[in-house]
Amino acid sequence: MSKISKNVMVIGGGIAGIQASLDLAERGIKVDLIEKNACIGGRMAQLDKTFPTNDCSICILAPKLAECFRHPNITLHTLSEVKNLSGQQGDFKVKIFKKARYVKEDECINCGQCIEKCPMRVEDEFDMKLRKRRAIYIDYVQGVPSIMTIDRENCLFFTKNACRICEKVCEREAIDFDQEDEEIELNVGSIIVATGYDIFNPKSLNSLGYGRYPNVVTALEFERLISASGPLGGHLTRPSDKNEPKKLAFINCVGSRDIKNNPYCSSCCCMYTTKEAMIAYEHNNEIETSIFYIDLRAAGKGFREYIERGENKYAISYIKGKVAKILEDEQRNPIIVYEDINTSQVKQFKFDLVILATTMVPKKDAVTLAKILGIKTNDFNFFKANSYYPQISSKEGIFLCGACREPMDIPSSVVDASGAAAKAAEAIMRG
Amino acid sequence: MSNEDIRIGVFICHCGTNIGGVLDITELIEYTKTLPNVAYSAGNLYTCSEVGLSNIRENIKEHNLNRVIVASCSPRTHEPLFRSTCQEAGLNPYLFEMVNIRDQDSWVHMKEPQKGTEKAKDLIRMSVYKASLLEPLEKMQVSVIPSAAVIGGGIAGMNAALTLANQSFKVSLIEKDSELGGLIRHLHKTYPTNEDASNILETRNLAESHKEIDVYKSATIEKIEGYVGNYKIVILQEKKMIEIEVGAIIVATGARVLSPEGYYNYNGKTIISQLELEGLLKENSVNAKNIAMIQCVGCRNEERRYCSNICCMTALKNAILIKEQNPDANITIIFRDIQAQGVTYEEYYRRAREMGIIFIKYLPDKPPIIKEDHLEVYNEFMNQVIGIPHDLVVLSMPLIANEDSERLAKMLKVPLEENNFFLEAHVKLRPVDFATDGVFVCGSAHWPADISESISQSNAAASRASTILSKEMLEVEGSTAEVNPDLCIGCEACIKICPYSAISKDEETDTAVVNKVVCKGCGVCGASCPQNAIIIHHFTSDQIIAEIVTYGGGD
Amino acid sequence: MSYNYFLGCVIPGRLPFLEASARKTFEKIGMKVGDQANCSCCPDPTGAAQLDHESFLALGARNLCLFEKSKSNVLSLCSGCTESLKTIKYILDNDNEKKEVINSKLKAIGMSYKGNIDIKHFAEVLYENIEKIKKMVKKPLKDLKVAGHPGCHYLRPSEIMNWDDPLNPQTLDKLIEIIGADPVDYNLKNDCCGNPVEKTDKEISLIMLENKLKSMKEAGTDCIAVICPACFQQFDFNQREINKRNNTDYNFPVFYITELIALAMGMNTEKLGLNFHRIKVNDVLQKIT
Amino acid sequence: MQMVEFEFRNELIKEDFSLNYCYQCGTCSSSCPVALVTEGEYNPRKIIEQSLLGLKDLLIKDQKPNIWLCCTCQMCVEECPQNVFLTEIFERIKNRIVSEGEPYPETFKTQAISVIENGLAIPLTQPIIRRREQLELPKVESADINEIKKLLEATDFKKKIKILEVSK
Repeated sequence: MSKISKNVMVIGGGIAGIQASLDLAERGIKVDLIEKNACIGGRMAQLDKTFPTNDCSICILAPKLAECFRHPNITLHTLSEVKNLSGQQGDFKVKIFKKARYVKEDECINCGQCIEKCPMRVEDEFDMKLRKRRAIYIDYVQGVPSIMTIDRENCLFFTKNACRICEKVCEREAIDFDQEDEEIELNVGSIIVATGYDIFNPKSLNSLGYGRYPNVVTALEFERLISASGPLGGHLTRPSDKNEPKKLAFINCVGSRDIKNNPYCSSCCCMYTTKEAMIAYEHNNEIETSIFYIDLRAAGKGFREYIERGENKYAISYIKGKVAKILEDEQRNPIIVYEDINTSQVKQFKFDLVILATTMVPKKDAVTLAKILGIKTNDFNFFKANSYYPQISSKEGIFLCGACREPMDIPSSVVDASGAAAKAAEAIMRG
Repeated sequence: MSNEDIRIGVFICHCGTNIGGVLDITELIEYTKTLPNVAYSAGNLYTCSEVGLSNIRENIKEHNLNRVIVASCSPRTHEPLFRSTCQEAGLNPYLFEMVNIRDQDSWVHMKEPQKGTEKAKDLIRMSVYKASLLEPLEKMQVSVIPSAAVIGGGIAGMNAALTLANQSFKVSLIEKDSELGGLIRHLHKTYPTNEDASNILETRNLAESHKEIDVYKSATIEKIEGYVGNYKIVILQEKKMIEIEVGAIIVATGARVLSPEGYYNYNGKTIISQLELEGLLKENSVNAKNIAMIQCVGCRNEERRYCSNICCMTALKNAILIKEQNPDANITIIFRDIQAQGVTYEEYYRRAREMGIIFIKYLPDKPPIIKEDHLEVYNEFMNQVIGIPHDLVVLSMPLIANEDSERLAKMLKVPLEENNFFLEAHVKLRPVDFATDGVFVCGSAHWPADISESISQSNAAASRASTILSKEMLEVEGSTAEVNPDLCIGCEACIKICPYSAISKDEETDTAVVNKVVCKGCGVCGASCPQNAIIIHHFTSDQIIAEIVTYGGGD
Repeated sequence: MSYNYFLGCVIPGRLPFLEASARKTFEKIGMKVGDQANCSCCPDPTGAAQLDHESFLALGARNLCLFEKSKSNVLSLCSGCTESLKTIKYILDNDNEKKEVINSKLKAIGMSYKGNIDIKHFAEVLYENIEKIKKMVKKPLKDLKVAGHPGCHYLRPSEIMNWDDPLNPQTLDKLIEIIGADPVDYNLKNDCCGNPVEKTDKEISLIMLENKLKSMKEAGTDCIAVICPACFQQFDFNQREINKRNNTDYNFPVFYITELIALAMGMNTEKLGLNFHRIKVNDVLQKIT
Repeated sequence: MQMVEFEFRNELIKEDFSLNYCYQCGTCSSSCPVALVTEGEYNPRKIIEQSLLGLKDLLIKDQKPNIWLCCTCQMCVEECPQNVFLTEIFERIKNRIVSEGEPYPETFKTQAISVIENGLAIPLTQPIIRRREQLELPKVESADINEIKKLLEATDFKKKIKILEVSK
């Protein structure tokens, strides 16, 4: 066997990046895992449960997060972004920009005292802005590394040269306002890109009323609303009046399969809307759900059976048809206008809560990253993958996995990630 | 260790609101403190978080704990993590016990929190009694043979072999047919690029000429024994038995196409299968002008509930190819849901519409009826029956599991799911692993997969296999069975029942012997032994009886 | 290039008072708009267009030729006319084959379409001059709740109209806002008033109208603002019809946006011909004085 | 039973290619203000499905759904996720209904006759002319009716819409 001398860099610490890193690390290869946020975990950490097993998402993810943190072959670079790349397969030089955390990583024990005292209230991106966090924070309770971060944009010390209260209450003297951003250089043999996806903002679809109607939410918002660790503590109520919703509607293909927005299919929505309806039903057996769809795409293992289960055991009705218009009544109930194709009649149906299955879209900085890495993107700004060898990018030594190349679900991302790990390993063995 | 020395620490997990929202954790903590040998008891918001884990480590030291119990979720997902946490704090990992008060308690008793809390008390108490009797165990070390066997020489198998071989691992690629290539050999062109299938088949030459790959064609597997890192496979090739030794096995046996015989008056001439159409396209002999394709033939029904994943795209591809050759052809695809996930496939579907291919959705209870020169189908979009002229009907048949998958599964001691596809260890997070260590799966053997999916999975399986092959030594489970030769009467009941073939007979002493590396500690042998001669370490009779007794099962 | 008015059929033939308010408003903001002689029906996008595409193109192209000859852009007082003329221009400018066919027909009357003038809806031009209007407001229509009905042909198809957001129109509400009134947000703002359906089925046309009125009423409105004579007719003529049939009491005064602007600029109500409205506007006039 | 007519379908597609892209999601119906109030009598999605399958009899003869109820508001066109130009496709179909001599609503014919005769859909009347004067509006200089007639002869308008004799 040839000797391995180079590290592999993995960009993105979601489930794909984590799986790729773990495979490589277990394979005996040293990995630099680059994560833009303060914690790894990505989108999967935001989910309540996962289809088709309805496993609690964070519960199956958490052991992997811990493994990533503890593995001697993995170096975690959080709050970090790739700024420059030179060299070629076997010998890449990468410049990484590391934002200061203002918290000493070795000292903070995540006791949370600083959070209690921090006077700032900031929109919490992890919770889809459904609640506020503080200016010193951790993305989520199980977040890894499990230490605090000060958000410079909102911290009173940085904005108004005041406060510093966290510094005073921290018994371990872990706060360090003198930390500075730094640039480090890594030398790696191959690179795996696993930067994931963003969510389409349905505000531009005016007829659906998102942003105007409080009881029209996106699927990821709903995921947080229903999550045990979410802003409602797992007790589902609707935004306008905190009443328990009984009639739910999901609208599939919001912003996808749509030439005017995103022509592609978002791959997972048929399944995750079913899952969310199932979880809602488990919370409250009086809940009835309608899922409006164009084609029910459930080709994965056990997926079709999952849909059948939803229909038979979870009071889900699947209604063929896309919804163009949502109205609202005086009690702020969303009213869906849809065509019942059995009668060819257009009907109006009142729901308590409407959930929009919004498309997975490329990360907003995907094009910038593609330029830095020198890889191609496709027409929609996903990273361009080989048609038959999907982990292969347009550049030698750089591999792709997960939703950064195409919308996909967790199992596909995990497969993709392991596959990319194999290719990245192969590359440094040749190189 | 005498009873006085036992110091148990109990960590009760809130799991956010998963447990804490139902059970009264404070009450549980207080209750636990009253139990014998409990030196410490506390709650954790999320025990599996880094905070929770360091909390365990610190308290082991601070309170001098020598047994640890975590009352939380399922050992299936979390036991390895907690065990290694104990180990990091200097405690033997087998002095750890886990109580599932979530999946089996707070989730089932969501509506009756008081009863749930009482049940949790019982469960924790039982665990405390067992923990007092736990013994330290050692994990075994085994060496690893740094080579792999790939079973099946289709695109998945060939690519898995290549990926491993390119990393300098020796690979035996075993194919039952006389040539490599699998189903792709029968295809005309491949989606989504519509290039000749022969392009993809070039992988064949790469695999056959790779110096690290030994290809066995016209070869069948006769026997598989051994365990992770050390498998022995007996291959039958041209009446010759060949024995190979490998550290890991990748199953890439693919699937087959369901025969169209008996569906929709199939006649092989005017009513043919999609696979037969590929053949006609290859020979450039599609003469029909009005072609109707029917999707989901023989699947998504009572008999076969699943969607076969690849048939929509295959039909789209062949329809597009015919249209490209003959723009005047009228092609109608009669479908249930068009499965064209993702970016490229949806684009491909749009392209098919752009070329003028017609799509009609049908309902399973009103399938199309084929008449002499037209077919009739109830069109859900119009609420009426529509006639479609045809001179050729093409049936899209699903991929089904190979006939010999059951035989192979038995030899590998891995499970199949209800449709006889191989069942992975965990749908979400271990999609190409088996629960059995050292065995992996990819391609259509796992589930109907197209070329790019098969390749992606084969890379993944190769990656997973390489995590084993790259190690010189592996650690294996320490909680195994042990036969007391003094009590054993050599009846072989345990040998017959062991699902892992871990027990054999020592001919000299005429007693059963457990191969500890293969043994998973499942306990079946212990339960079947008429002599009580088998000890299942970590689940000893004493330990289990202590649990039962304290629950109230007499003395 | 300056503008000439394209009046269409409905305004000169039935609702001249709408024209009066428009002319006065444009005068007030200092825009000189000429008159174009010899115009025919646009033709009606909901009428002739449905019968024969070629004649639709030819008639419209003839109108455009007249403006080309006067070297003047089209300022249309009607949404239907605007859409027709913009559509015809769009088709002829983008489809050479069709342009040649139409020009061969126009030859019979000695004309030829070139495609060198622009077409605008009057509300489009008002919006472009919104700052000027703002300065001229003397009597802001304070507390007047106005349900703007932008109508269909002012907005859609957006690929051709290329102006306001076709599904979330803003310009009319902005004009309502600038004269001091409160634009009302109502559920069915974007829906058709029902006027074109009258040709096929009056009953359905009235149901559509009633849906709109109901939605306006729920949102709490004092009056309705429109920018198309077809919509004006539907709202002003048919509220009573609905009341008669359904025993309802809809009585919303209907204004052309130029009437409201003129009022806010303090113009004489008599000269605007507000007395010719079928639904009496007195309540609103009282409210704003 | 209706048979798919490939040729008719292809003719319609030739007239407006966007028809091809429809995948029958029903967005058009959901956005249509007429479909909302007609209990299935008018349904844009269904008309498109009939067009895709070339069901000529339903579209041209039976006219079910009643295509003349389209209000041309173009909401469907704006909302359609596949950019199908429904209103335009319907216009072409209505043109066919007319040119093939199938019945269509009388009001369309009346309006057409007025345009042929007066150049205007609504001719000027004396009371209106007086009202214009009252409002100090300039005199309307109407279209040269001979020009209109000549032009419409060139396009064969009368023949196409089956008006043989225009009464005085």
